[in-house]
Amino acid sequence: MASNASHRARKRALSAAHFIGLFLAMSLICLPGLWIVLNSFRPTVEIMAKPPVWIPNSLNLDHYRAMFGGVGEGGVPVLTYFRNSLIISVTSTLVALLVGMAGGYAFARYRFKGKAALFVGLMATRAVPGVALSLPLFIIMARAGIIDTHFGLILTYVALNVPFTVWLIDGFFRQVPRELAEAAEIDGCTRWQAFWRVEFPVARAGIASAGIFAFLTSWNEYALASQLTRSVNSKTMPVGLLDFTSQFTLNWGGMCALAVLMIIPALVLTFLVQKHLIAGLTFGGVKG
Amino acid sequence: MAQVQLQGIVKAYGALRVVHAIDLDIADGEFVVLVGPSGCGKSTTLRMIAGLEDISGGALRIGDRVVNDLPPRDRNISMVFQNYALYPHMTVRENLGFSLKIAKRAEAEIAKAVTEAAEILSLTPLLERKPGQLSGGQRQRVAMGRAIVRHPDVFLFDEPLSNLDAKLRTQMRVEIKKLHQRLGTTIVYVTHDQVEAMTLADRIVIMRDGRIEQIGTPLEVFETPVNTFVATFIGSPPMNLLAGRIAGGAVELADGTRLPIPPGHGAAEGRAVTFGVRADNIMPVGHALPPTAHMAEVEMEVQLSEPLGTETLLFAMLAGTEVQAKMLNPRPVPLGERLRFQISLDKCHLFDADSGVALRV
Amino acid sequence: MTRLRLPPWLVLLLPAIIILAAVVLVPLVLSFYSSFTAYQLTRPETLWKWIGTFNYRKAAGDANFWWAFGRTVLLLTIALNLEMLLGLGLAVMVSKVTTGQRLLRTAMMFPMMFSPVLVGFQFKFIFNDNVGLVNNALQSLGLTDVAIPWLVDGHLALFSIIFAEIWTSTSVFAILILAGLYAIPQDPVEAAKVDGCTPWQSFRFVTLPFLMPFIYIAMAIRSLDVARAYDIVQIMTNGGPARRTELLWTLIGRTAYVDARMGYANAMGYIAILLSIFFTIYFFRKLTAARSELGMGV
Amino acid sequence: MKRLAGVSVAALMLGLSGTAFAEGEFAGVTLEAKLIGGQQYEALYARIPEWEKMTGATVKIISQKNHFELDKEFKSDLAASTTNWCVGSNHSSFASQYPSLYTDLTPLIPADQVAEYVPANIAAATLDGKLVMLPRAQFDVSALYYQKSLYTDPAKAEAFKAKFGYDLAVPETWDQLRDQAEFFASPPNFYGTQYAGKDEAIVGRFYELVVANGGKLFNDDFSPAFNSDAGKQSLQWFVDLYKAGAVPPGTTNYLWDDLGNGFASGTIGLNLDWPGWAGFFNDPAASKVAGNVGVAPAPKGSAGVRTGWSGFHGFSVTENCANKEAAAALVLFLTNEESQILESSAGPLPSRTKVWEHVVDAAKSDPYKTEVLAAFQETGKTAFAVPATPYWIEATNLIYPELQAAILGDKTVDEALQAASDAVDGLMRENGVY
Repeated sequence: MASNASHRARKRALSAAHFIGLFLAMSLICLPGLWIVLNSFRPTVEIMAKPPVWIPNSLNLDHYRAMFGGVGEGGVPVLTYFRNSLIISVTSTLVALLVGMAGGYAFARYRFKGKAALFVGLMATRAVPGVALSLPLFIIMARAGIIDTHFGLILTYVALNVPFTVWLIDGFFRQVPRELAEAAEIDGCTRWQAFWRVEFPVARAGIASAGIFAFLTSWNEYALASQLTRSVNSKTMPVGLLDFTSQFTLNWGGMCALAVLMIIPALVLTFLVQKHLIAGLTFGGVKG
Repeated sequence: MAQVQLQGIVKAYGALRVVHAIDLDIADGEFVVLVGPSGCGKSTTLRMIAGLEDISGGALRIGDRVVNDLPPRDRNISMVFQNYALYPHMTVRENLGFSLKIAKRAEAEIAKAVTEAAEILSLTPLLERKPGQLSGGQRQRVAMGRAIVRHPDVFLFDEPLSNLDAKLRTQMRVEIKKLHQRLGTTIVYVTHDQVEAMTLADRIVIMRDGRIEQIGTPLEVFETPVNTFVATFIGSPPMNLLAGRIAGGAVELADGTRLPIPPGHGAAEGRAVTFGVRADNIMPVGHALPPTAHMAEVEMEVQLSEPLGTETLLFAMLAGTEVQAKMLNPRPVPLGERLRFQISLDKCHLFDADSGVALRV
Repeated sequence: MTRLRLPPWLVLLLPAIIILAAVVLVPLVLSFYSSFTAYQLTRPETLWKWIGTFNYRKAAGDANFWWAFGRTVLLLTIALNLEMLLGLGLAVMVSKVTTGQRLLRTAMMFPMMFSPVLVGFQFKFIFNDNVGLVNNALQSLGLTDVAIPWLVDGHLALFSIIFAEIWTSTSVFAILILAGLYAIPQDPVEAAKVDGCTPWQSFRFVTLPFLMPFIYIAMAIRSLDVARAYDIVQIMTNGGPARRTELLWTLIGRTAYVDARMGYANAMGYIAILLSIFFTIYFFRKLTAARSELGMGV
Repeated sequence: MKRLAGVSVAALMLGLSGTAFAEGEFAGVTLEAKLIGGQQYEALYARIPEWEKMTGATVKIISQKNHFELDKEFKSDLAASTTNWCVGSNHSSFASQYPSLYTDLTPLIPADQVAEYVPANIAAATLDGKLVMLPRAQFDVSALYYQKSLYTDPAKAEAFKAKFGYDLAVPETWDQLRDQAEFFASPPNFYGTQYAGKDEAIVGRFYELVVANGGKLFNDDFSPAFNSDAGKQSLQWFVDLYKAGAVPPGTTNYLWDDLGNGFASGTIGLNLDWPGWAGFFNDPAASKVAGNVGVAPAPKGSAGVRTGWSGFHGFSVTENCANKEAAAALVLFLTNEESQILESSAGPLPSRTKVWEHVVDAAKSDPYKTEVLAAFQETGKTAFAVPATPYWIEATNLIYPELQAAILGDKTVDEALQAASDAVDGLMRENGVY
């Protein structure tokens, strides 16, 4: 039987291994991203150099300056793209959450025929690849005159996110005991009040986690956005990235600068809500 | 089988100490109950014995080995958890046999041990069910069965009965007691229920705020509590405590009522004291209070009576404090009736008013 | 409440159903129809040219299509499993950390902030054989003195794509599994320790069964939107060279928009959708089974 | 998009007889335009307000995307029949794909105006007798960029002569280029040359080499003609370089951006590339070879013909445009002399004869620029456009995987060309081309 001392030594070895493993994993996760951040501050000549330049000789804001510069100086309407992205992502996330809450609540609280089939049917809509969807969707939206509008893209993203939000929120509402709403109703709430005042606050964390997933999906989506947007009216940042390409050239440094602008809000948001995110997923996961 | 020895055991989270240098010797085969209000450190102490919590200081011996840094698996203990901690994805049979399977025992041996444990705990018809399909009492028995199959040196129980209803609790209490008598294994049992502690323990360890207040047999801690905390914690209803002062060789209460100093106790003139008397030892005159060598009498106004069948509990006011008394020959007591009560002074206690320590001489 | 005499559950579900019908179902019906026509984007009149199951028969008889199909299944299998394992490892490591978890969890989700287009470009440049980051690093460290053609060699190209795919998506697994780890009741884990389990055994016999529902949820989510890998692959290799990394999506995307043969692309698309739905339903089944195994509601 | 009632067609035709417009001639007209986006192309659009002020019309840019996305959008538009916008960016390599989208400009643009463009460009912009676009100053043909220092080292020159029996000089034929590329290569740090390895890009390169070697890609009926001696010789050239390690091993995954970055990193000796990179390569902030870049006309093939796969951007007017006259006027304005001078001042090559002269003249004080212009002008003389079939892009998608297969050694040259030829033949037959 192992002695106390060897157990202590093993514990220490294990925690060292844990630290090293975590360090390596985090490096692998973060380095490619940080490489992009670094590139956005480096002159093009140093980015893809041979022999490689590991320690930057000079860091500057040229790519950013150019990006915010006027037409013809390498500028892209980045602030407009940013605004479009923000409007579209935030609105579609909120709407998807509302629709998802209604749907999730229905699945969690009511019994009806064909529930399981309807549920899987809703989920399966998410399985349709964007490639297969983009053209017919475009034709319909073109007929409806909502191509290149915020509305068209918002509608699309709501549809993209609803299955997942329904699922997650359904799982969450099942965790909220039915008695809670019943107690509230006895206390004089209408069913609607009971939902808003009691069940919704309890399920908040789950809704937050559904929200962050929906937001990130909308924020980063490219395939459909490239089809449904056309001009500064509605082009989002992922589509805007392609402004840095022309037929034969590609401005990687500029792309990186725009990418940094895309990543920062998402990162801040995630950092702020990640606690809820974990709590929400926890509830949504086990039962459901 | 083995004795368990705690020497100056400390548990600290950073600067916060939750267990303060506990010393405790548990003899081989002894049934020791750790009892105290929630947050007193009893569960933490048990978990340190189990190896589920790191020990911050002191030495822990099981048998003759220091086991401070050994993982639970090397301590040869078993534990019954408050929430049973059954493996939900395994059948009862798999739950029972799990530890033996981990120990790589032969199939036949495992089957035999499981059958045996199931017999003892009447689990045989449930062996193929999953925990989700069992009632609370059945789960409890599975948890115990899981503990006994491997014949450990020490059983650890962490509030095992707290999730059961009153009737089942009484029943399981008896089963645990029988089990101990049958197996003779050392048991460390944690509970916040003093009735469980009294009925089960060979010795009770009363804890508060990470310290041991008193160790003793159930009768010892009941009859000679070392302080007001133990006095009120052990026994139901809790001991009545009356604030007073020593004046002229007697205890003088706030309203001037004078009670003699209980025999075996003593305090200097003028000292602030607390007079303690259990409901069993204060009864209305004529209600069969067993006579003792020294008796006293007081008059009190009854506020409320609670008939319990064989006896009635009376709530009366004495010097501004509510006192609970018993009535062994029940009769209806009208509210506000003034009655004379007898007190068995030999069974009363005197504590220091500030520190709560018993003032025995 | 129900003036329309609709049951309340239907009222609640109606917004979801309407939106999904408008944005997904109707277009799907349209493209389903077009898969039976010789529809070419550049000639709208071909939409009315009914050719029956010709497109499906053509796909079924096209070796390139089946290679892409097989490769897609292979890629999905490898990527999903590796993502699951790595996500599991990552989540376990992060859950054991006591200080700075907030930061670590955010860092862990870092790749989720990257748009797939960006990831495509990023790894195309990182894996460039001549001036890419990886080869530069390997050569600087003296580990190799040849330019490894990451995006060209048959095995390496698939590896590079899988690497990029794993890089973006392991986070999803890690975050869900981490949530699972937090949700696990501590008692059974401690019981296992007392029952004599080594850390590995208690992980294997107790923690893992508890995690399975979370793992299947992650699997289901990922198999739902794994087609997003299209953006990445399209930019990194576009299925090449010599069709070595051709996947269903790149094949369909090229056929649909570059070749403008929408009808044929839709026929292949339907086969791809069926594949995706199969994976999803499979994981849903597994999820339900794992849940009932744990005796946790239906 | 209301058509202006009071303007007669005759008046319009009169107004178009010069590049100067009558004041407010299109007052009230709104033109919707889909223009290529990206830094290189957008400077020109700054001139649009000038035209608006001049004519009273309003131009609404309803789409601004990169080339490939725009292509996808046009196809989607055709599918959805949303083609009533007016002006669209176009490209000679893609134009043949949208036969029904764009109108013939011949009746809208006076012939004397058309004559001012480079004739070869106008020829390439004419499909089935329809002038579908007017070229802007974004003419592309590839010339040979090289590192000058490679040719100034006497030791190298001597070693080269000893090995190959002729003097080391900037290559004039593709065979010389192959010899030199193999000679200069020192992987993994330096490669003799590189080529685009996928999509339309490699097929274009293959195509121009086939032509330079005296062959044809398609017969006149658009049946495949590249499975010939010239075709084999051309593909063999790609294979040889790859096998010899004279090109980066990842070259079959390269597109134009990889090539540009590669040459700028200083690890590539000789690089056949587009004029758009000329400024980039000589910019010290972007390129390591700045100051060391030489530019020569594209080398010749075995038939003594220079390679010269060329293309150009331009603007077209849709068939469904409600006010074609105004649209044509805008297109003419965006490609007129002043516009082309503005655009070519940033580097791209013009497509008007006069502007060429102007550009060459303006570059006199800058030897690098002069060298660049000379090389591209020389190459441009014999440049040729892609085959004018609507199936060009689709055919390239069938051909390039086979070319890659041969280069990587999965197939022999003969097998690959046979497979590609069969596939293209099948495509043409399925579409009823012959």
